[in-house]
Amino acid sequence: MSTPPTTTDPTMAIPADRQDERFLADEGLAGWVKGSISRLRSGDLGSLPVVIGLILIWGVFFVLNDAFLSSRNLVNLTLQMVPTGTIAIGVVLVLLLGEIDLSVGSVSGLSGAVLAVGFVNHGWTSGMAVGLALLVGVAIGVIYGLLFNRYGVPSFVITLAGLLAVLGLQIKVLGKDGTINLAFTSDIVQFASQKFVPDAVAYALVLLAVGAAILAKLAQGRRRAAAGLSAVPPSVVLVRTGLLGLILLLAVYILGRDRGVSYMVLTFIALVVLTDLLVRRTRWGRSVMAVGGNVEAARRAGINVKRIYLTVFALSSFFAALGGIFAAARLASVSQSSGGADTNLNAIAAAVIGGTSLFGGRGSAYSALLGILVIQSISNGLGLLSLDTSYRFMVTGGVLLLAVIIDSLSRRSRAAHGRA
Amino acid sequence: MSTPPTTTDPTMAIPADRQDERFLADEGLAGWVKGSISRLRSGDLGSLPVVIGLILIWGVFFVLNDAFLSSRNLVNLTLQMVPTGTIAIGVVLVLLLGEIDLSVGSVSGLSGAVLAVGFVNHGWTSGMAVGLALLVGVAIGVIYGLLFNRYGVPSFVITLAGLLAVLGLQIKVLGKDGTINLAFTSDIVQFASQKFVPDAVAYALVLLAVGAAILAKLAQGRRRAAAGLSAVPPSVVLVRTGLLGLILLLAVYILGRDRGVSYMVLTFIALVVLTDLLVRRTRWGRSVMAVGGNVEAARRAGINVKRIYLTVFALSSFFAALGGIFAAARLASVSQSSGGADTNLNAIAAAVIGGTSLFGGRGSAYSALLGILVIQSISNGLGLLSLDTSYRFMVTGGVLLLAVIIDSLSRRSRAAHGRA
Amino acid sequence: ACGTNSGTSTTSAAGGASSSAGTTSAATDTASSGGGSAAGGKIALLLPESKTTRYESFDRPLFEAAVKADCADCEVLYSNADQDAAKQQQQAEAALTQGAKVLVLDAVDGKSAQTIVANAKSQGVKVIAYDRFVAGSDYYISFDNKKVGELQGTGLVDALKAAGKTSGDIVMINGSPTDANAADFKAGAHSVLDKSGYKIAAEYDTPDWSPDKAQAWMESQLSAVKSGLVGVYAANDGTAGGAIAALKGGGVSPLPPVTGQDAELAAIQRILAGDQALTIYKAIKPEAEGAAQAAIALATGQTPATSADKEGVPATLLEPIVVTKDNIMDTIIKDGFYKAADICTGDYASACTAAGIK
Amino acid sequence: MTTTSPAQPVLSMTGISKRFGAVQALKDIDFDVRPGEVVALVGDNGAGKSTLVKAIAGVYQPDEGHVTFDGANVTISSPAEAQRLGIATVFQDLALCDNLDVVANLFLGSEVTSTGMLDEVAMEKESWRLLRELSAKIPSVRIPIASLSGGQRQTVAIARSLLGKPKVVMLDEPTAALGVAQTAEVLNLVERLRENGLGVILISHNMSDVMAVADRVVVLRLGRNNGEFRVAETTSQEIIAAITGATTNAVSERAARRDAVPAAHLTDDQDHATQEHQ
Amino acid sequence: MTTTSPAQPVLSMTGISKRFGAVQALKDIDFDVRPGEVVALVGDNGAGKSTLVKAIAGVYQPDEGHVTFDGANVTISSPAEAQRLGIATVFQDLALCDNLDVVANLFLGSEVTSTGMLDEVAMEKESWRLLRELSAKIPSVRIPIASLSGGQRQTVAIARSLLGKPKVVMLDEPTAALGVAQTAEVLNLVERLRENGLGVILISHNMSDVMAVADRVVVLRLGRNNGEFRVAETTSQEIIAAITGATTNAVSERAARRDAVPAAHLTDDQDHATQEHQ
Ligand SMILES: Nc1ncnc2c1ncn2[C@@H]1O[C@H](COP(=O)(O)OP(=O)(O)OP(=O)(O)O)[C@@H](O)[C@H]1O
Ligand SMILES: Nc1ncnc2c1ncn2[C@@H]1O[C@H](COP(=O)(O)OP(=O)(O)OP(=O)(O)O)[C@@H](O)[C@H]1O
Ligand SMILES: [Mg+2]
Ligand SMILES: [Mg+2]
Repeated sequence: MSTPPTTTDPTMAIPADRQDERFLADEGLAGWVKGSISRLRSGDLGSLPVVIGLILIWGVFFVLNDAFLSSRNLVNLTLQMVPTGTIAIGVVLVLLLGEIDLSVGSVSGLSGAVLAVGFVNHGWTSGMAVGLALLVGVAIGVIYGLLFNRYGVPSFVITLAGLLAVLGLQIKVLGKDGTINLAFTSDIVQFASQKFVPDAVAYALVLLAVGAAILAKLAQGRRRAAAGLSAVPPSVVLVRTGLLGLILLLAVYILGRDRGVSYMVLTFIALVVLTDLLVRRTRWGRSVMAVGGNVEAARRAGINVKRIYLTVFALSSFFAALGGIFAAARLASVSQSSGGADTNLNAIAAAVIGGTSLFGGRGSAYSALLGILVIQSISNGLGLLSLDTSYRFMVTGGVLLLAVIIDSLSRRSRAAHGRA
Repeated sequence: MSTPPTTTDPTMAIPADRQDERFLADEGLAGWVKGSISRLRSGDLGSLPVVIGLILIWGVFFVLNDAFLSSRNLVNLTLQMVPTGTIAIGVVLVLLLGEIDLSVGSVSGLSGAVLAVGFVNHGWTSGMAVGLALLVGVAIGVIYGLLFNRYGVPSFVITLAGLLAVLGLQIKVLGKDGTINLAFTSDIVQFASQKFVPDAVAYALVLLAVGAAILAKLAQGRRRAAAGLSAVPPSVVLVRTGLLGLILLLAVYILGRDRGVSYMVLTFIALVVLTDLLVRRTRWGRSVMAVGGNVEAARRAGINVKRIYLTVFALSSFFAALGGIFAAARLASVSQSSGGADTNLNAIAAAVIGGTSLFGGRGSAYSALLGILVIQSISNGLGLLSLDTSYRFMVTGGVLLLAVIIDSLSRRSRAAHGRA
Repeated sequence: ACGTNSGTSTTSAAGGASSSAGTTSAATDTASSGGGSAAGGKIALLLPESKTTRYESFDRPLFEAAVKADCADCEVLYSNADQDAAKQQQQAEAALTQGAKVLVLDAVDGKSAQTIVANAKSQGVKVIAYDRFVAGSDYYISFDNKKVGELQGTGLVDALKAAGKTSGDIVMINGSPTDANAADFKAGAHSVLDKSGYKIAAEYDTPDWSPDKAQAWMESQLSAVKSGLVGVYAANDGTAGGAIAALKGGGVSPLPPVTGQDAELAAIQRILAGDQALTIYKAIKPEAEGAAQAAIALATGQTPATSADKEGVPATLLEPIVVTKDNIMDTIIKDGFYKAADICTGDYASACTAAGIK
Repeated sequence: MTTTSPAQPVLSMTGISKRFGAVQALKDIDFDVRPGEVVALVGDNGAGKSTLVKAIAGVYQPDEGHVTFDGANVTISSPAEAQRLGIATVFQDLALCDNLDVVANLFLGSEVTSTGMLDEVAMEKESWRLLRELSAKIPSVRIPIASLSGGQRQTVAIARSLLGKPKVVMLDEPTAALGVAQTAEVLNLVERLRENGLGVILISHNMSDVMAVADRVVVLRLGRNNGEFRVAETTSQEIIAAITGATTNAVSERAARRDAVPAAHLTDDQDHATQEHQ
Repeated sequence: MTTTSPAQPVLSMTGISKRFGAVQALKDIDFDVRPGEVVALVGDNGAGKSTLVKAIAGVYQPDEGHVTFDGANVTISSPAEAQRLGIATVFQDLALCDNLDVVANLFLGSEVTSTGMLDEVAMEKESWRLLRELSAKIPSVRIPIASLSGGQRQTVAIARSLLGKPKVVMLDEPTAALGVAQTAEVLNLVERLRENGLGVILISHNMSDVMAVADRVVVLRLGRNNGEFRVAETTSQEIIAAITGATTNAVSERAARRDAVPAAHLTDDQDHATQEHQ
């Protein structure tokens, strides 16, 4: 039957996705504003709540010590969040699959150790040393993937074993020296904390990105309209993306009053955006979401599930290794405690606080950015307050909880409105 | 319709659960042996694989250093596994719900601190100090439960915040002292490492337990037969439970050649058995499994899901607090680092290695026992080998993985046989 | 990971009395695992953690070599507790199971290690408190570590004076809040700095001695302490590294003096480069050799030589040394702790020449 | 069997609306059921039938509207609340715990205990009785629900509603996955429930089942009430027209087309098709 | 429309057995399907129909037996393998990803891309076309599958099988949750597939649907072959007897009982019931 058999054929002028009379859509700019307000009221806030939590945290710390919002401290904050934030990108990917990687801390430490030994002790070029460190990371991830696919051991256990084995390797690689300094003048260290994007370039980049986004969205809107589908009106696209652009410009301005945006920070943000595109806009990313949502359904859809697990574990370790390199470059030294302490916990917590589910299939690369911003803001803000350790721990716990409760409250009301 | 409507009514002599011709059951003792062998071959091994992994580990360590299987070392092993093992019981409960508790380590530390401050600094009786420490634990769990039920924040985040806040509390409670020693002569310390069950009593306990188990199973068999259901033949009951009894007697004999079974170890084993009964044989336990398997189905079945979450979080913190008390008693001191290091990771790992799923609804209290046995055997065995730290970490990781691969391999083949 | 496990000693002796209270139920031990049929027998070396290089790079090999040299049939059992007191207890139990005659114990927590001592004594095994004091032990060898914090404080004040700063803000980066020993360094440093005339503007207990945490905190101080930062007390070389990275990253120039401890290779290099003012050097070789000799003596029923007494325990106390650019040659290199070639790699070669190190 | 019951409604709902995000699933629904009455709730896919059932069962809270039960105004805030009132529900998505076995699922929330412990023997015995009553073909009640076939799972879900003493039973497409024999048993069951004076709400896409057991048919269309029929006074065609919103539709077209293709063997099943899918 | 195709079987299985733990789900099953033929696979709940389908689709590996596809011996080791061979399947449990939206589920594993990126516009457009073809009533294709009704989900699963160019299509109870209009469309679809020369395997408990579209009926009972009928030469009664294993059963009893209770309105639906559930 080639003709649609429904007898109640709706007017053809209405886009295909707006024909169902139960679907209540708001049209145009006014409609978008109205819709946004009604969504806000009913609690469908997207990632706004984490942002509100963040703004609250910032406000409180600013009141307690106005140095918190100084340009200088904000630049520090951007630098501080990069290493663990980078690791968290990989964790997000693993969590999207519904798996976990407990060894990201150790892998970052090992990668730092390989970098330092190669670069300092063996005198390799920074490119070679970084390359090998990343390769080691990827190799570890591949081993995890193979073990997982071959034996079906829970990733919790594989990566727990990995955590220990890799820690052993790290100690072995560092050998007698223990701590290895990277010279402050080396390009690796310079990249991490000394090289900043010139203000003009930063502004240009923001304008370029915003312009490209607007053009892409308008083009997509035209394609949708041509395909007989509803499209976001150009006015809404302009206002929404424009608003985002303004915020970014403001950020560049504030950071620019101190040192500005570091190349490492720019790299981190680029990685987040890239990973987000990879996850949302490619077949591979779609497969990752499918496997995380329902691995059996994905398998039955003909997806090569093993390949997905393998690539994601490899990527997770890759990001962990890259995070380790950033950490080493920032600290200008690598030691046996690199990647230890709470690197693991912070990276996983960042992903979860940013809104990625531990159960797979729900989340986005941006949660790495948002989550690490929350965590580092708390830690940075408390650092300004000279609290007793006991209070510092308690306040950290409390603020963390508060930030997430704000987020969950809105999720809750979203669920009650059936939009979970 | 009160008469069964099936026209092909099978002979009434066949028990109700054996009437389907597709159900291939083996009858009698010979049938049980045959069935066991065929199950073994097809890979349906229950918890046997972990046990095999354990035996392998023991064998290898014995070959490397024969002190490993000396009675003295085995008695040490039983004592070493109790504190974290106790914590792991609580972790199993939380995992059965599909949730997690990251703060068990901190809670155990805080409970130890409360105990020490109360008992040593304030001169309370041991009963009062233990009671208050446990109460603090339960209170923390109740707070988690309330937050979870009220705000729906992921338990990962709640307990992460808890981890930090409780650690702060622990440092605060210990105050300037940092480390507090418990007197060796105090009943708390005596209980943990100096008081052992007299051999005769231990043998009697085993015989009593085995006898009771056999009687209970025979009685159940009679009830089943009376209800028109198939029953395990008495011969099989006798052989199976008898075998278990023999193993226990052997264990008591071997331990008895050194100091024997400590009261603390006995308490731990009793707690595992009790928790297992609670989970498998009570309405509460059934509800826990249901919530872990499908919380929405449980809610629709009229189960008070919030009550279940609350009680489980409370119990988890209770066991953590109890584990902290055992740890304090065994070490005869409490410090700011009590409950730190890898207490958390080990407790969660024990539950997972023992076979409890991180995704809820699958597992048993015995996995706490089995898992901690694996972990402590590795740690204890490596302790005898004078390895360099780097190798020690690597070997630990490797052996852990191996133990779990053996387990997973059998699960795999079980899944391939459709028994996952 | 602290490099600061340099014996803390001032723990109260309150628990000491109870150390003899270990019951004798363990005396019925029938463990067959042959304890000391040879003249020497087994000596257990129990070290506290693995995140600092000194233990496996120096203490263990030096100790083993010294034992081998003096007692050919002695066997050294080694274990490392990863900074976990319970694990150390377990390792001590393993050592006793294997029939060790002497435990050389570098305690994770000197106070809670009294359990280990009591357990050993109940089986007639001697305990040497190595590097960290444990009440009730049979012998104690360590540096006079009461002074470490003081030396750090004094060193910092001297460096400030040398730079012509007579007043201003100091920040303190202490060790781990959950490490019982860190508190002692902190106290020692305070005893000097509090009355030095400089203002302690802020102070931070670094979780896990983590260099990155020290770096992040130092960075925030650069925003908070807007002016007048003249010096940084860092409890060990790891945290010092973090602080220096923060100062350099924040564009502070010239760097204020920063202290340290442990004489890590990386710290020596920083001192040469002028980034770090000083570190505390504890000559491990005499300490390890002294412990080895005492252990052999105790294992064979002799009395080890002593030069001091600490709370009733016969002791040998060694002196920690402040290392600055000026005395690297006379201390570290002279002792063979590092070779000049180890230190003077790549970027540091010129600094070495300038400091006269070869 | 289909005599109308003049009694007061045991359950009655007025003006029920429910919105999910941008989708208005229910709008101004009126609905009631009397004791001893079988009400069929029919409608196209996505018409809102299951949403209405879930609102009654306490799974969703309606955005607007009033509910009275046994003459009293009530708010059904949770499934437990609905069960306390005496409402038993077989959900379309079954809502079983995959990790538990058949017995555990059957008795979930109303386990039989003796001296505090679960009485597994009594429960297993009763399980076999219930399942036999529904002609279930389940080889073992001690395997996890996950390993049952679709129809077996559905039978278990239906058997659950036989426990307890409800006043209203709601069955959301209970026979969708059932075999012919099991379907017949469920229809028998519905009739027995009516005879015992319970109110029964039956959702089904199968017109012949509906016509066979229902007293009254309520039609939903795109989330709104779209007609109500007494079975005694209507035909399948009329109801289907109300469901699809038109008298000519895919069903009638198909029937017409098939009528136009005479084939030898069709004499037997052609009238099934027409009767069934009109 | 129901002319028999004399061609070689496109898929043929002999001696297939599958055991799950203590349950023998399939025993010595022989089964084949020819191009341009609709084979109905019927049987009681738990007879093993879905297990057989999953064995063909590569979800399970049979313990014993041989499979030939297009004349060649094959081992179907994974669903991807089955798809490569040209076997498309609509599973009874649907196997959709709840977290993904309708478009993503429809195109899962065969996404449309342009320059490496997903072409969402093309996919969304095609989705609406496919869904309209099946008379689906889905308000938005950009909401997660989890929020669709049972019938809407099933329609999405069926629409999936319209993508690609399979040689054999297996539909496991495809109309169980569908409304009357959607069911008619699916039956139309089956006929179109046959006309295009595909082999179709249709599982259904609805005898009138089976009689309407199938050429041949294969009956399973308790995991074994229990008869095979050409639709042109048999009746519903005969098939139901093979399914239940007896000529008198719940269905015929119910029919008989209802015949004995004359009620005014029954004249219209009584013969539905008898015809349908015999
Ligand atoms: N949780 C939810 N979130 C969003 N939309 C929902 C949700 N539940 C239902 N809907 C929407 O509400 C509408 C009605 O769904 P409902 O399940 O009530 O249909 P139904 O009449 O039971 O259909 P079927 O016959 O297919 O079972 C559908 O369009 C569905 O997409
Ligand atoms: N994974 C599994 N593990 C154990 N038993 C299984 C599994 N899958 C199916 N079975 C058993 O195999 C038998 C056949 O199941 P199957 O799903 O093939 O039935 P079916 O004919 O499709 O029934 P229905 O009409 O209810 O869908 C059932 O008794 C079922 O319990
Ligand atoms: Mg429905
Ligand atoms: Mg089926």
